[in-house]
Amino acid sequence: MSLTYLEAIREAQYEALRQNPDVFLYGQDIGAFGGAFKATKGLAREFPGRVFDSPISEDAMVGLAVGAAIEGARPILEMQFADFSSVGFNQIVNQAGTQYWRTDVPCPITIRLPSGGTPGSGPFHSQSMESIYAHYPGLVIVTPATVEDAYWMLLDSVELNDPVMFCEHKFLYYHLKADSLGERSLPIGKARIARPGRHATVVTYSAMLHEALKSAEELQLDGYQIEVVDLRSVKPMDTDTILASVARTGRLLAVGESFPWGGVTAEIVARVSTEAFHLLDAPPMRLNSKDTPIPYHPNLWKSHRPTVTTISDAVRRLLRY
Amino acid sequence: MSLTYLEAIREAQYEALRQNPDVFLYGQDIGAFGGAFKATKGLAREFPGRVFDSPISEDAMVGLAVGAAIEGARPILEMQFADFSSVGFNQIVNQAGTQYWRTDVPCPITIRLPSGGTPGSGPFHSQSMESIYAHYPGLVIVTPATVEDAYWMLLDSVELNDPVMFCEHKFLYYHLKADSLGERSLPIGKARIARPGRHATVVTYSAMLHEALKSAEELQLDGYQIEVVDLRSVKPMDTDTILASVARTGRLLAVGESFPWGGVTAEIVARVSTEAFHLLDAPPMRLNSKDTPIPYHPNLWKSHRPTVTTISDAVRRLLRY
Amino acid sequence: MQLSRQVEEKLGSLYRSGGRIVGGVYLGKGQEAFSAALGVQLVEGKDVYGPLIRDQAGRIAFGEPLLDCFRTYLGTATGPMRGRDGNIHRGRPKEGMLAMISHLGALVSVVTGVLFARRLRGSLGDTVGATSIGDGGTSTGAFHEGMNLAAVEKLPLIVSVANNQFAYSTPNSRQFACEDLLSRAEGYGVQGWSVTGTDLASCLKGFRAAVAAARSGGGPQMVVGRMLRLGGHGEHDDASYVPEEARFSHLGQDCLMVAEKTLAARGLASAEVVRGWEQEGRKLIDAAIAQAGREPLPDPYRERWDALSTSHLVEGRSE
Amino acid sequence: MQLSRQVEEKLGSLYRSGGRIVGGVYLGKGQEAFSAALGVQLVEGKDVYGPLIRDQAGRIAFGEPLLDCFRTYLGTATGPMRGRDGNIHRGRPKEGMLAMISHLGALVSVVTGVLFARRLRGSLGDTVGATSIGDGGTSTGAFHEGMNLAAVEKLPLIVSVANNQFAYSTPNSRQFACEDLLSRAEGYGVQGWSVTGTDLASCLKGFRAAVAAARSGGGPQMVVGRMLRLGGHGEHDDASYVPEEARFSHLGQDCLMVAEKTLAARGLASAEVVRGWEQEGRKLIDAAIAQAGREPLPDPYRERWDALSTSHLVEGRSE
Ligand SMILES: Cc1ncc(C[n+]2csc(CCOP(=O)(O)OP(=O)(O)O)c2C)c(N)n1
Ligand SMILES: Cc1ncc(C[n+]2csc(CCOP(=O)(O)OP(=O)(O)O)c2C)c(N)n1
Ligand SMILES: [Mg+2]
Ligand SMILES: [Mg+2]
Repeated sequence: MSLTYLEAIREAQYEALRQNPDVFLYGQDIGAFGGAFKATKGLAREFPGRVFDSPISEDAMVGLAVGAAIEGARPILEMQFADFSSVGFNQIVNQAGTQYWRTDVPCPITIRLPSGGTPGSGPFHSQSMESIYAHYPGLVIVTPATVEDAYWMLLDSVELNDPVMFCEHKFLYYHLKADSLGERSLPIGKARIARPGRHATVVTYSAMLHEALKSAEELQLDGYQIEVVDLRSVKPMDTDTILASVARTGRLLAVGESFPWGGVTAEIVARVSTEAFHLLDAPPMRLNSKDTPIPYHPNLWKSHRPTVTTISDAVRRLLRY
Repeated sequence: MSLTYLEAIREAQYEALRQNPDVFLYGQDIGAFGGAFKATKGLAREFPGRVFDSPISEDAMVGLAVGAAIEGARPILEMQFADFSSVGFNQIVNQAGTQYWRTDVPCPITIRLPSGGTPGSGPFHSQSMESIYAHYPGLVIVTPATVEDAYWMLLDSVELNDPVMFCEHKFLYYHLKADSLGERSLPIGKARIARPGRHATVVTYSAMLHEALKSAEELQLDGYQIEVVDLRSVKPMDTDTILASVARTGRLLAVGESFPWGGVTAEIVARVSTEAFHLLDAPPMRLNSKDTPIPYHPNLWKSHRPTVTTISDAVRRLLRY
Repeated sequence: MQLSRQVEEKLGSLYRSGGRIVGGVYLGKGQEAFSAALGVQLVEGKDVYGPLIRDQAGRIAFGEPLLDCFRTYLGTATGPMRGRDGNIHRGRPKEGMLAMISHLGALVSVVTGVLFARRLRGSLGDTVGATSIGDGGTSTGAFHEGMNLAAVEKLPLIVSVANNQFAYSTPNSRQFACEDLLSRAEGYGVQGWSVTGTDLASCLKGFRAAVAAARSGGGPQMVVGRMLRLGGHGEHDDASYVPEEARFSHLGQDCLMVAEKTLAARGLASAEVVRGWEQEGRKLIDAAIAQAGREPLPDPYRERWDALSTSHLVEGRSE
Repeated sequence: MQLSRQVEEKLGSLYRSGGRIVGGVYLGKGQEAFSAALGVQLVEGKDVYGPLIRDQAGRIAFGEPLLDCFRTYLGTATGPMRGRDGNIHRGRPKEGMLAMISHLGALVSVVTGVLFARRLRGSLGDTVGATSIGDGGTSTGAFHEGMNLAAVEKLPLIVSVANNQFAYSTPNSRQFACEDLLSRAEGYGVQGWSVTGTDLASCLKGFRAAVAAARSGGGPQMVVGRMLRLGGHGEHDDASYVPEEARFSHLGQDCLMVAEKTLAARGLASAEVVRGWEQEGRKLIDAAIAQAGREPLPDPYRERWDALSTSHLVEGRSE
């Protein structure tokens, strides 16, 4: 059996629906059609009355999910693209994010955000919004980079009694495959050493993990052993695992696909610098996309986001220090 | 003549309307009523047909402003509270923020965001959203901390050919006074040394500047000279001025009132750590609000945000290092 | 509704005398008939209610204890919001009373969601959900999306639209261009009802019919009433922008006086009886304030500073 | 509209043959009559037009050169979007053609804003602004807020609502609960017009009247047409979810064939004449593709990576 990242997401939703009658799916075109990416393919048939086609109303979709969660249901929402969650932003950060804190009633909803860039998708079908949602209190931000994590972390998200923004990367949907889903392993909140090393640490997540791993392989040829940390969830961010890695290597590069101002890489660098300054043998570094909207033409897009090449360049600079 | 921060904002709008017939004001209750905070008091009378009461439609308000800007007008929007801009989020980041980059047509709009906490205002009338908007490309984020800056930077914002999020702090509205508006001084994009010192640098902005200045005075009694940098705009962020200060003091504390994950303080610490690691004699530090919504009761609110006390404590730890 | 008026007058005077009330005070004076008429149709412990800022009367009619009100306004740690959120935002979602956020329109879809989950779980029965909106709130995208979604899902939602002619200072003429907000009902495919907002009898009749229609599977109902806010937007506001004509028009009538007159005229309750109710109300109010006044305020050192229910995911917890 | 069909068939075949087209292809087949009927009422260089995803026909009718189209689909650096944004998003705001973002409904208020600024500056005259929305797009809060705002401001906005029965795969029944979207016009206080979306004559008549009403101070106009999308949502989609009945109903008629028949029947243009137009169209298309095909693609090293027009505020510029 071989499973793609996208299929894993579909399987996890199947499992969640099977295990718990309180789970339901709500989203645009996710019913008989199976979703814009087919992440819910067949589920409407297999679970009649539990998979719903939504009007194009992201604000109300989130509101509905919050109301349903208050009543004890566990909705999984699909945004057709992460970018469209911008019109549900208010309900996400102010309604879902504050519900438990204000009323003591948990708000177990999972919002799936098909995230990240792919060639030819342009400024409004390519965004990574994890940094936006992580800034607000009350939300858990999950960013799986592997097929196994896509599966298990989605199941974990649905079981969590808090709102989860599940940032699944579209670039991994079809390319990334695994032979099996393995065992339930690390819980949400724990990072993973994706590749051990000792000369430098690259902390990253989601699709950029694979660029970082390729870069580490490339650098291996030059005799460098690069440790790669996969954050898995950017909030909570597993500072302990990051610090332990930096303690081993003394060098840090944070890589993210999102916009450069603030966000995940700033948070990583800030945490390491404030909490483990003395562990650093060289100034920490960060790498993000450029500070413009995400370009539509692949020529531009390839230069807009970090790639194996720019990551390797950065690590080399880091090592030279 | 003595002028409050709020009056300076009113005066700047008066001047902008007077100087340029393309300027108009649009917002809820800003006409005859003069706005929830009276920031537009009298302007509807003084400039007939140029100050408009808006329906409660933040999304459409921003859309209207973008359309008007495309046509050559220079709208100033008032959000009744920064918090309500969350429902205009999409039009701000995706419509206004991308307009110039996509079409080569500038988008000169100024969105006034009455920001920040005041006692008894609670989770939805207290937010500071500068970090949210700064993350997205295409927006300028201005955060005045003084009466003079409130005035001159608002005028500068209206003259700028790009969308500006003008984050004015409600806590300063009535308390903060100046005898005169002075001369047009620093342009947007330049930080200011609000207080020179040599033992440590505190980088901050908006209302927190005043907490930091009080803390610096307190610490002066103990013989410490704390340099305080007022960012003035958080995007662009004047890295040069920050680094020059850290070069003098060797110690950095970044203070912001916003939520702790990501945001301005992470960006400050990340920039200093990556670009001037060797200047630091001690690990950099940051101080933010707590990671919950902003509490309504003053007892809780006072503990939620940084204060003179927590800033002084942090600086003392920084100095002890 | 009379108790509501008394409660609100107390809140207003506490606010003006300063010191004891935490946060702002937004009252429903002049809208009690409209608000209470909905509240009394709902069954506490069964139906769902998402009151808005001018629904003190609806809250009382629904069964919210006065103590919840005063505990919140006085900011005690014992109130339903525990000092975290204030006053008109209070609620007890698990008991069917939702806790609004400030963003207007946002509650419509949340009430819809509660009903949706009930239907999914087979526990809907003949329960209904209700919430309110003002003339200004109808201009929000959230209101539109919520109404439309409820209609598509054909859920038993009652939305009461209180057109009090102003949104803060903004008159209807700058808020919408249709003749009557009722005309929006058809566009959503929901049933619309028009009532005289200042007349309790008319309000009761309208809401009774609307709630009955919703209970019996008629889908969402929109009830529109017109009246005037008999006060400022909040107690800080003198409402000087409300023109005299409006005040002296039929919209400016005080629903409480109208109701009292009707009661007297129909021989249902004399002025004396009403004064008796008033005295009883005063006692209840005084008792609730006295009780709340003795209770502890929130303490930042005892506060659990976390926004997640999953404690081990709260960052910085161990520090 | 015929040229539009030919352009789109070319785009479809280029897409399917792979390689040359950058990004997705979303076509307006079956909606040409409705789209073009609006476009021809607008005066280029005077009116404002904010086309949506199925408005190739309207774009041509408005006067957009074919080169703009093919340059964008082929992603050249010479097109109006310079490789930064794609295909159906293209526009030239300074020439009165707005460049949509993907978020549905968001353009309504932008077109309104252009008109608002014109009135403010005294340059409105009898110009109008127009934009489109689909049945699905009417469910967005942005659409609602934009419509309502335009109505309050009483601006000459024409909104064409193309109810093609589906939003991607979602049928009307899961999108709204009213009988006819036209019924929303009254709720906004705008004038509503119903046309037969598959019949060019009906579309022309309706839009002519609506645009005239807007030009002469009648405020916003909403024109609703019903038809079927004669293809998938995008060229990647086979639209297998569209039931046979719909395809064979009057909604499934091809507006192009209907128009051709009418032209022939009325003796306005024989089949031969139409074939002649077709040939001419083919030439224009081939020329535009040939031209665009020779032009340079965007080069990341020559790209100015900045999102602000104020260069000195672009961060990292000096580095
Ligand atoms: C989205 C949003 N924008 C702005 C506000 C600020 N605000 C609070 S109440 C109010 C007026 C509400 O008017 P209306 O809906 O008519 O209700 P009323 O106060 O008349 O009962 C405004 C503008 C808000 N709460 N939410
Ligand atoms: C706010 C928002 N949510 C989701 C989408 C994704 N999306 C693009 S087109 C489309 C369907 C649009 O349907 P309709 O408005 O009926 O137009 P049609 O495609 O039928 O012409 C959807 C859901 C979007 N563009 N914007
Ligand atoms: Mg009102
Ligand atoms: Mg459609």
